Amino acid sequence: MTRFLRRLDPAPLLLSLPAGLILGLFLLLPLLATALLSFRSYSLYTGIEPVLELGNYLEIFGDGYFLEIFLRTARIAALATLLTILIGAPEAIILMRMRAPWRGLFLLVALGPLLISVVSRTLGWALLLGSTGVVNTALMAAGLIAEPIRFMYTEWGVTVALAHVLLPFMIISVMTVLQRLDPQVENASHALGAGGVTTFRRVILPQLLPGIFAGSIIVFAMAASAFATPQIIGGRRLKVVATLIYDEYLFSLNWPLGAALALLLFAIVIVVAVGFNRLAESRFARMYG
Amino acid sequence: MKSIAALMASAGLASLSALPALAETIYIAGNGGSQEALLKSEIFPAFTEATGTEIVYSAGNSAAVLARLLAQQDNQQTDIAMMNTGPMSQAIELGLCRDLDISEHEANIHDFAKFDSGKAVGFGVVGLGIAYNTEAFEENGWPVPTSWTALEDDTFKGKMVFQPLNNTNGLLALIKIAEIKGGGVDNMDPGFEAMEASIAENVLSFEPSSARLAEMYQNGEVDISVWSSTQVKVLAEKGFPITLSYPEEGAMIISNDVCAVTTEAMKPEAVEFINFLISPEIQEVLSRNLGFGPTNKLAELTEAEAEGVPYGPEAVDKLQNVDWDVVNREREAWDRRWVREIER
Amino acid sequence: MSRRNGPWALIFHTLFVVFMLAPILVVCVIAFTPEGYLSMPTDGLSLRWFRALWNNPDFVSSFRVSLALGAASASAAAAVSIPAAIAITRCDFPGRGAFLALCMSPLMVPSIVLGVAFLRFFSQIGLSGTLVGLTLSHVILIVPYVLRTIMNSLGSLDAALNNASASLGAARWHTFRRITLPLILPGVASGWILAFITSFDEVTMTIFLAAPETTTLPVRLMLYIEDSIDPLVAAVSTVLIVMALAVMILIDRLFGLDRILTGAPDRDGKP
Amino acid sequence: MTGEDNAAAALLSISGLTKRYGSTTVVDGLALDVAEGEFVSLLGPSGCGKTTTLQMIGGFVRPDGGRIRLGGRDLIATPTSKRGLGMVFQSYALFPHMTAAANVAYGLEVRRTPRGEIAGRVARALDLVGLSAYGDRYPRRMSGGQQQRVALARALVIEPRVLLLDEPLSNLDANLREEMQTELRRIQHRTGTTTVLVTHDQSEAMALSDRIVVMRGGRIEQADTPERVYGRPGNRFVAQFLGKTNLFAARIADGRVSLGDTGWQAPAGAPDGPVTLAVRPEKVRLSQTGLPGRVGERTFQGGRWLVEMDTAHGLVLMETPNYGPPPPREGETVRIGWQDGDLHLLFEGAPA
Repeated sequence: MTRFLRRLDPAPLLLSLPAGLILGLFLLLPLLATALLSFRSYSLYTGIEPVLELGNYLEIFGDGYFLEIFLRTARIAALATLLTILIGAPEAIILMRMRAPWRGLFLLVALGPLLISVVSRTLGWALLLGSTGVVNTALMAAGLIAEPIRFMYTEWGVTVALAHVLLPFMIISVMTVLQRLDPQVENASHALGAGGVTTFRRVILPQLLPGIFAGSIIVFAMAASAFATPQIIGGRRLKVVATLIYDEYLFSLNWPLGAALALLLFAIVIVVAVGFNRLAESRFARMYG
Repeated sequence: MKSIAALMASAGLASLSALPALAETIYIAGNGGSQEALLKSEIFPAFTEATGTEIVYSAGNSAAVLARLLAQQDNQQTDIAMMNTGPMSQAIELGLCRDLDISEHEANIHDFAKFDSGKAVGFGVVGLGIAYNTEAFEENGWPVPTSWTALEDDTFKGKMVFQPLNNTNGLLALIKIAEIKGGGVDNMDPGFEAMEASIAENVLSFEPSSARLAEMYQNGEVDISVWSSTQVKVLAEKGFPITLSYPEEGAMIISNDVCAVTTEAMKPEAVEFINFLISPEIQEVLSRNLGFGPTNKLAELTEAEAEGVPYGPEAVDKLQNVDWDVVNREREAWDRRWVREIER
Repeated sequence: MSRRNGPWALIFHTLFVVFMLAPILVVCVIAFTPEGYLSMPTDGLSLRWFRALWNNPDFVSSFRVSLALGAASASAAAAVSIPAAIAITRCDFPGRGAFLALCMSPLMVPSIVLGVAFLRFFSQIGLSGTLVGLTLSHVILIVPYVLRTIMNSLGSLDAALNNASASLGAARWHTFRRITLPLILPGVASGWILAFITSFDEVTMTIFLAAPETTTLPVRLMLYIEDSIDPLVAAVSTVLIVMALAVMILIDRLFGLDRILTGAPDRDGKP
Repeated sequence: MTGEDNAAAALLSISGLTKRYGSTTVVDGLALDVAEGEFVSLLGPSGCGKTTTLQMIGGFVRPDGGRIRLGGRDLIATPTSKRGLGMVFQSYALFPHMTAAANVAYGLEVRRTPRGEIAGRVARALDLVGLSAYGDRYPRRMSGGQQQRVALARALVIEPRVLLLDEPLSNLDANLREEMQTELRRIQHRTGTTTVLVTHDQSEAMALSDRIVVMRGGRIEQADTPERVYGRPGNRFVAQFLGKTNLFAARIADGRVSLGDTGWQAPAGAPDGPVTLAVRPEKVRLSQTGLPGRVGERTFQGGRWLVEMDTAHGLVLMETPNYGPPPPREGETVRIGWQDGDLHLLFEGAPA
């Protein structure tokens, strides 16, 4: 025993202690407490009762209301992910093909918004696309539309704003892969007789897939749990899981139900991320093993 | 601001300002928007100048205020809560408010502003009806909404806001609709049915924030909503073509109430502030700026100022009240039903 | 990619730039409206909303809270992450993988889940609404970012440097102070900045935790927007955007923005 | 316009080829004809324009002037994908997401070769480079040499009219490189594919090529068979770039070249003035009557010795096979000489 202890280097233990303590105490403990809370019951006049039951989960699964919100959240997240792929992947390629100083400049345009508060960026969309926003006013002034296009409080509105907010992550993810690519590979394809379209489809795209996959996992997870953007654009008319949790916690005060919703959201995000990851690994492992 | 300080001095509040300045801070939770703006720009500075007490205000609608009080119950950080009667009676029932000494003004306070428990007091009443954009109605040749049933008219599809059930405006309107359809607080089914069948279809957004609703009017996103006299007055005074129709089936009354919150260290300054708030002078300030019907009999308004304001017991009596005990008992169930069936 | 962008690519790129910038620019333009409501300034620009902002004690104090919170949590996160990063990259100890997973796990937990978890936890241990509680929650949120940047810069250090220092007779602490720390300092600095920005902009978790006096700027803005969207929020956002731009330029000068954001190990993209 | 006739005979004909980047001219009016089946190397230091030339032939860089013709067809107007050239890249540029066989098959698939035919041709191509057993391997799991072979098979399977090799062996270690040189030569002989190789490695160029084109500053310095380029370098640059060489500053006067007290008959028509004499180290021999020199550093290189000698005309390098008696020791004074035929005259100023 003493020999074992003598052989055990205390340094790593001491070095990892501060971070370990903080994360253990202030991350794991609150999450465990939240898990416990989700099995409590609640009513306005009795408050949170110290029982352990599945009531909240039964309520969530048994109620079409919650199901609809979960489905809507998934739909919005999936569409936002698709949008970021359709916009982000080509743009990443275009950025990589640029020369100095344009590349640096437009990299700033593409990635810089990450440093700007989500609230500000979403506010921009509200100002731009509200029914008296810049776009609607311009379109109506031009006589192209008679009625303002509905954007606020719609799924499309939330989806587009989310895609805008999360695009940088997709671009980063695809660019990271692009940076590792051998530029000659594209030339090789041309030299072998393939045109631009074939080269893109058969050579560039397959190599980008791991980046697109990784980006999709990040974007989907963040879109599914996004709060600020759906709250501002969707309002109360278009609830997603995150805004529902917010309402349960801060308006209805049903913390146990809110906790159950939060844990379900967490679980879904994890399952989708891990599932996607597995899929990606099995698909790309041979290539990069 | 100066004038209020002068008024206070003359209103016998000199005794307050004579107290040793403790530079205590009190925390108030109440509605945002125009009420918050007025409190912060005029009333708080006057009180601070007079007493040395600093005030921190956090805004939220009544439901949010109640939620915050409950959430912080073990470690209460709010000294004063301002809410509508519904949430206020809930707060009292939940023991969130402590006994309130308003003996200074008690004799002059209208009965409708007093609580049986004596734990809260009204500081302004407003009427609830149907607000509409007069210009838009004229342009489109829409009929003036004289009945609550106008909300069911699909002419207004996508042009209407109905405030959600955790907002007193929405709650009272739903009760009224249930009543018209043959129900009432004891039978809300007709109300929910009408809501689901026709009204919800017309609704652009269940917007709880009245400030946000005011903007939606200004943006032209919305032309009709259930709204209160004070909110309409604030917007109309900005020159916006809006008016409030009191439907023929009767308009509803909403009372803005205030209570001193049960805290570990009960600050006397909290009670002082509440008394300050219901003093005639401040009551007049509230009426002039927000269109609150004064709850202090000594508050005097000119005829022009009283325009659209429920001023005096006669005007208030015309407005219909609800049995808050019943409402509060049922409210949780209604809320559930609301979010599931209507606001989804 | 040696090929050039064709005309279609440039059209796509132009649309992309418009898409990315339009919402940001519209905020900045509307902030200068002389009107009392949201409108594009048509006759002249006005600073009235910036004056209103400057005179708004709530936003000003929230700005201070955000600055203090960002600096405190970024520094604390760096303080715990440096030793942790050294332990992970330089030592082989049982549970190393699990420890790394623990440190990175906040990335996996949605902010809203963290928010509700801390809300109850802090109210139970009496930290609710306090700056200490907020700082703790932000440290947890940003540790992964700081740890990753520091680990990257430790990873690019030649491990032989340590051995060289030891062979010259330096104790571990001395080696750390004279060799390792100076060399990873740029990494620590960039991690700190990234953490500060993340903390400064955090809204989803903080909205559950902030008390009136500890309301951060984004939370204040969010709550304000819930109530009303007027030129004042555009002015606040404009200030935030300009600050972000300044930080961006600073980072770009110091480290290269793409390097910080994409985690690319070198400016010219060589791995 | 005399080149026009030659171009007709050549398979690949380049004339006046020019490429500028900003104010730098990278390739400057280059003219070169490559005959069918010929193996030509472009050799030169980095920055000499050899890679740019190859990239212009391949279609990855657009020339600013000149023409490139393949069998009489204008290549510059033809997009890369229609040029029908095979190219092996310095980095191999294998498609990482495809197996070796799929990489080789790619060019055939793009050409819409019938499926049944593809399999056979891929198998033959892999067999040609000795990788029959590796068809289903992904590039990441192959060694550098194997990747190199896949790249070669991929370029050859489309039966290109010209094969372009861009420093194909530079990423391989020394042993493997020699092995691959032999292999490349063997394959080229077997397929008879016209080949243009770019390299900065003189021994590689000499080992592989039918003809070496030495380039500098975007221009051709000399183009000839390896033996002649090495044995009769046209100028000092070529002499020094290909292998080691001894240079002496001499003079021509009255039809005689003189270096110290020694003299030779100058070639007919040689102008009077300074001239550089060049002699390869392996042509330098110990002699009874030659130039006296003091032995300096001796370096043993296994198969041969390199001996430095200090003489009246500067440092002279002698290379002698490791055969027979060892070379003189350091500090000894000896005499060295060479046959007159091994001495070359380079007419361009004094040696540096």
